[in-house]
Amino acid sequence: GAAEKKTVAYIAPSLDISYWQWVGYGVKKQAEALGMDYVEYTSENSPAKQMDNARVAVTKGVDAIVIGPVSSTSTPPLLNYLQQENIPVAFAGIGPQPGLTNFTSAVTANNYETGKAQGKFTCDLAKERGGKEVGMLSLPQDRENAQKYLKGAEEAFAAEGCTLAQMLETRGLTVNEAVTQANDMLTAHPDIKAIYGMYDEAGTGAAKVLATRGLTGKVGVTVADGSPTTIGLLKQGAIQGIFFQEAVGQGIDGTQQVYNALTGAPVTQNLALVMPLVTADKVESPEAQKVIARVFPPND
Amino acid sequence: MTSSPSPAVRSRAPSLLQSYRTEIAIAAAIVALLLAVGFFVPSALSMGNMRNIAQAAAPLVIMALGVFLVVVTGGIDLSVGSVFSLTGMVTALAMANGYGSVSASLAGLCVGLAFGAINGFLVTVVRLAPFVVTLITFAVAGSLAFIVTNGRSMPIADPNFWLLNSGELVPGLPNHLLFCLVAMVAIEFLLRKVVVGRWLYAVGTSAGAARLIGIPVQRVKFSAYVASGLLSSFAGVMTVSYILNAEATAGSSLMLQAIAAVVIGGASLFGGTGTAIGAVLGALMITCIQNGVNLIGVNSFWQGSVTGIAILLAVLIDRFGNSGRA
Amino acid sequence: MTSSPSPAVRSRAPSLLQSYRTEIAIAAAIVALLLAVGFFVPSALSMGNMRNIAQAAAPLVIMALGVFLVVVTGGIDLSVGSVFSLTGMVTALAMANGYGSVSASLAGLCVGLAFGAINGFLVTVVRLAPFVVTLITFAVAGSLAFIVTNGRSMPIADPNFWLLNSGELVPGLPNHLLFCLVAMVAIEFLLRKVVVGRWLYAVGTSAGAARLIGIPVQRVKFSAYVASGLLSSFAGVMTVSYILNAEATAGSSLMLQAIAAVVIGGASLFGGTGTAIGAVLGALMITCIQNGVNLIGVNSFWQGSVTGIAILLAVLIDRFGNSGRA
Amino acid sequence: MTAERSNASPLLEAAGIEKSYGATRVLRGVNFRLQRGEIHALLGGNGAGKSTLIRIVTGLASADAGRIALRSARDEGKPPVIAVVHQELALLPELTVAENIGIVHAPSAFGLARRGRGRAVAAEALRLIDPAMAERVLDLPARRLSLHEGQVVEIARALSIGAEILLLDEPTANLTAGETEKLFVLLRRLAREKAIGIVFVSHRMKEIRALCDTCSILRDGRTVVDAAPMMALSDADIVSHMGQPAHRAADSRERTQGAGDPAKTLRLDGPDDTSLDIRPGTILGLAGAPSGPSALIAMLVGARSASPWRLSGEGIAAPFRSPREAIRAGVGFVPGDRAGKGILAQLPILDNVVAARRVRGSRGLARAAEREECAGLVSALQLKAGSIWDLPGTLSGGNQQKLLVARWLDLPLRMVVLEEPTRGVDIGTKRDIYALIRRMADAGAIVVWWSTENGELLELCDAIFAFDTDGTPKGYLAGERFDEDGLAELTGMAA
Ligand SMILES: Nc1ncnc2c1ncn2[C@@H]1O[C@H](COP(=O)(O)OP(=O)(O)OP(=O)(O)O)[C@@H](O)[C@H]1O
Ligand SMILES: Nc1ncnc2c1ncn2[C@@H]1O[C@H](COP(=O)(O)OP(=O)(O)OP(=O)(O)O)[C@@H](O)[C@H]1O
Ligand SMILES: [Mg+2]
Ligand SMILES: [Mg+2]
Repeated sequence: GAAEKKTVAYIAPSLDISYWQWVGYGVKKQAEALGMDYVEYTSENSPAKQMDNARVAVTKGVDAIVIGPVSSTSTPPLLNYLQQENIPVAFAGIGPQPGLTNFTSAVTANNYETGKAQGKFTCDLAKERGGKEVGMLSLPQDRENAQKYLKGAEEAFAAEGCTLAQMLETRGLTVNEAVTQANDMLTAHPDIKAIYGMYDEAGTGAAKVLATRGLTGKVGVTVADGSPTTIGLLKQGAIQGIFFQEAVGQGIDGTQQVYNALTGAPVTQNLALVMPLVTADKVESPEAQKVIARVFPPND
Repeated sequence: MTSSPSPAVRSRAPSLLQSYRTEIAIAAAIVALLLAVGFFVPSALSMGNMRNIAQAAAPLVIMALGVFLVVVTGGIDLSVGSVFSLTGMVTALAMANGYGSVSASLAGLCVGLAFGAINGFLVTVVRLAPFVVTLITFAVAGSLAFIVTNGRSMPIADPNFWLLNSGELVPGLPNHLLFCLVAMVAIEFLLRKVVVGRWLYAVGTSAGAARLIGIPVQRVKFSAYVASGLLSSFAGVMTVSYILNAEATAGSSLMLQAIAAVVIGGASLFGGTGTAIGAVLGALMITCIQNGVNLIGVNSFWQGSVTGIAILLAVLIDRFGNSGRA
Repeated sequence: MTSSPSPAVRSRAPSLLQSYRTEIAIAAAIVALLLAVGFFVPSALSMGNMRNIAQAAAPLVIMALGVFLVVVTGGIDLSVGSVFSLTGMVTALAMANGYGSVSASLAGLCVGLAFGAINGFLVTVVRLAPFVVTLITFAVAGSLAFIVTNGRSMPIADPNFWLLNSGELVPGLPNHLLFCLVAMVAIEFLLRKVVVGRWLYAVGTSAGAARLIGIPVQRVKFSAYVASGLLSSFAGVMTVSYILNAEATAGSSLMLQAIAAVVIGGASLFGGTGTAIGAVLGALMITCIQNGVNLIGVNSFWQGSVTGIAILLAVLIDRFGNSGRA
Repeated sequence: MTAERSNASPLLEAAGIEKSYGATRVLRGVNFRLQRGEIHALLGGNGAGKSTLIRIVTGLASADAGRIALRSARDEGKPPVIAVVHQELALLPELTVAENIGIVHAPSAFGLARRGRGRAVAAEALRLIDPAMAERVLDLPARRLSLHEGQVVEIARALSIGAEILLLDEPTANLTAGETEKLFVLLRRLAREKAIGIVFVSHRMKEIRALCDTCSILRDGRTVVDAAPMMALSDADIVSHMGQPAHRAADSRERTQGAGDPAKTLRLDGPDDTSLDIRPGTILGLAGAPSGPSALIAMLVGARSASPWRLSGEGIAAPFRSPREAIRAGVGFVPGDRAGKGILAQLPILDNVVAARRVRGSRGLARAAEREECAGLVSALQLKAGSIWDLPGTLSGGNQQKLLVARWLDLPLRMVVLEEPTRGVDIGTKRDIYALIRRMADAGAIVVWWSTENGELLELCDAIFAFDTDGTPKGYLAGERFDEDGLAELTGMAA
């Protein structure tokens, strides 16, 4: 009956990355707010596992799904299956394959535009510091968001007259790896004046290396996503700017959209969230705090 | 020949119950697990969920069989997950370039053939340690999976390709199940009834003694690596036919799972022991644990712990339910 | 034993060159690699880069030494990466809860002690296969690393904690290097000159024979697992002291790397062979390859292939530069 | 003297020992007593339970029932130190010989491994048996030792401990006559001067007579003779107590130069212009210390292709590059190192026995008929096992040896190469194996048979090729020139 409690499932591509945990937090919070139950699955970056998770969710009788897919191209059979089972799906973080329409909503960040904005900001930092070489610590380039960030950033560098001296990727997305990468990058290219960090751990690692080398502030660091650690570094001046991605917000909005679909309320199929830049001087401002509340869970 | 009558040595084959004690213990553990999950989530015992498990287990089963063939000879194959991914990419790429699904699948299988042969060559001719050799091909195949499409994942357009996985050559039996059954039965038959199969065990139990009785040790080992490569490629093709999408990271968690399946199934990494059925059951057990964890809705942070404890319980059932091996 | 006075025994200890042939070959391969990278990127040979390599290699070196102790007995330890991560989390969490850096570090080391003891117990008392046991603890410790802080990464506030890694107890020698040197020398000494060290080899080369001549096989194995747990914990503490931040996934790539280091360093996974110095060189080689790949700026998709080929070349140098083992 | 000893409390006393493995009752009430200063023969057929008893005494296996009392005569209240030579070698393959011996002298787990001292102890102990070998092998890893050298090392290790009880489970099975003699001198001295109690297991009646004072006999897990003086028992008594068929004189057989087809004669060329033609049907004995024969055998069976020897003849073009080629050409091989190179420990008896037939016959399938084939072969050798599906590890040492011989029985072979095929085989079955060897020769195979027991070679061979202790070929004795002294002189060892 109508009183029966609905369940929303969150399928993450992998849950060992904090970003996807925070999306999950948003889904969970919003589900609670809407009176729904919450379950979560992880796909371990395997499209087969992702499909299995969808089927298990159906077996378990969930009513709606919020998914961060392994990749856009992995979505068609999944969407076909869920459509057949009549289950609303919202995407968070990564959208479905372009051209598909059989989904409820896609709540994503505009990675290309962010890449462009962050690229310009990074280049400006380099120029302020008397150089035009920039380095990049990237997400694995097999990810679509990484490819879009890079494309935007490269265009910005070209437009602003900076050169990308080196781009290095990490697989594990740990600070430790990023430290090694940043060390190696600065050894190979000592003229780099600003570092573009594509995710939090990259920025943290770069800041760490600069501190060790006594270069804090002399080489600029920008980072995308945002986390308590990078906000701390921002306040200390070890990082010059963060482009926040609203992980929690994506979970909240995605959940709201599937809830709307279940209750017959209107839905928005494409929600591309902007990623606002916050610098050290603005981090305590009310607007920034409002953004940050939609980035990661409060420390409770 | 002598006056004292010698007591006859029995030649009757041991009963299936005796030969497959470990396997029966694992099967019992799986059933116990399913019932336990079913207690919390009744739909776990539904036909639909059995289909889920079968679908999820199929590629792992095929790969575990391949890894088992190598492990029986005392080797190891770390490259299977990467070969699985690369096969998917090659197959999807071939189709994207206009090849039909049959020739694309064959191209995919060539990946396994090639990497199996390279592994076998480096182990048997160059005489490098299997761990090092397959670690190298693990890295190389994993990297090639990105290189071939420059990191892009590849959707598959051929509308009939899914039939390879989910069609029914035998009515009522989806193909992925059919393939698993055929592979298991064929390999178990090979290992028990075909001389080459007995040679695989002989090589694993003592390569030196095997050589002296005329067993072509290096050729036997080589074949095991090729078979393992081929089977992981087959699993790769089967999976893209299900997902209709190829991803460079698709197999990254499968290597450890396949080896774990083999070892949980009773094989020793020192070679010479285990059965194909055991490897299959090991793969099933891993899949069932994951399925159960998901159905019960275990918090994802806890999943590792719960999975670990479940495996521990399963091997303890085997260890103590099976006094003969104590 | 006999009355006849025994004439002096001619002591023909093999020269260092003979005892450490494999190690010398690996060292040569590392030097060749560095020079090759330096040819493209001169700064690869700078002091600064040597410091980078040392810093990056340190935790892997410590872990590889621990894994080596287990491998020498014929076992394997898959749990080291997870123990490394969990240790970091526990240490950081303890500090966040007001404990001093010393007691927090000790709490971290207790993680290794506990998991080492659990591994040892399950292997020696319950007699489960080392691969299965440490796969289970790998899963459990990895999951606990998320559970203890609910998945959050933990920054470390203590302003002096970095001294553990980068301070200089011996002037001019950063502590992480000091620890690596001390651990290597101590373990090599243990293995060559102390009775238990010889027992470790004895157990690995033939557990049956070792038992027959009265070596406490199970206790020796148990100690190896505990040592491995402790050393990975130590590596974990050392790393958080450098990074000043603990993450649940920090060690995820380290397990395979540590085992690879040991095997590249000349140890056999069947036990009984290898040296601590070899394991250290194996870890150095892996780090140098990664460093070289980064410095040259190899496209990340190609990194796996380049790394694989580099390892292959290194083991081929060992294999053919070292006719004695052929 | 005897009376005095039996009054003293024994060093070792076992009473009512029982032991079962699954359904197999291995020991069903064994009594055994060992006095100080005595050399006590522990006898019994293959599978009677001798090794099991020794494992129980040393605590490697636990008895299901019964009582064991150990009393030191040197130090009341403390158990005596026991040293054992197990039937299968217990060497640590990757450790050096010096370490293999030194390691049992380790002070404590965290003491320093004093290699210098360990090495000196090892050298001294080895010299007691074989001074020449001591220098050569001390720093070799044990895996590089021949079986024979390994056995010497094991014995040296046991002797070096300074134990009060010595348990020797077929220690002489891999030794040459010369070394055996040296060992015996040593054992007698230890028993006499240090009042050590020694348990000696062997299937060689001559040795037992030469060495032992007292004798206990096991039969199917029961003590049938309990500490009888050796003098009181005749050979025939012993054999009959063991439950073995009475000794039959070997059927007299004319020594021939081979009865088979002369066209199939094989020619053997070796160092120092040695060369001999061997007609099919010849039993060619190889006598002497192992180093000489092993090089020849390695070539014959394709185990090593670099060799000073060369085989030629119809159908044999080039040196065998692998054992597989040799087997394909019709050469069978029973290796001496049964644990290391013979047995496939994790495969059932069935696969072990039919392995060579599968290769010879290019069989594709493991057929059901193989079971009957296997059962027939193992019963022809009186092999004691529950079922052909048992693992070889559950067999007694002598039965494992029979399993290796069974591999080649009744196969049409051109040549069969045997390394000590009767090693550890009990007295009754030994004669059966002799008969089988003859049967192989009569069927037209050339039998090349290396043995350290010159006696059995003299009895059975058509010709004997002797090597001295350095491994150099020393000469060829055709049938008419057979005599023990001549052979002893050639091989440089007492018969
Ligand atoms: N682990 C085991 N499992 C089953 N049976 C066993 C096991 N060990 C020994 N046996 C059986 O116990 C019996 C006695 O074996 P044991 O080795 O004591 O004989 P033995 O007197 O030393 O013979 P041999 O002269 O051949 O060395 C044999 O029949 C053997 O098959
Ligand atoms: N690996 C080895 N193989 C063979 N000989 C060795 C080896 N290592 C050391 N030796 C030799 O053994 C001798 C003694 O070595 P070591 O110093 O380790 O023994 P130690 O503890 O001094 O013993 P002790 O004081 O009782 O003589 C030296 O002459 C040394 O060259
Ligand atoms: Mg015996
Ligand atoms: Mg000294």
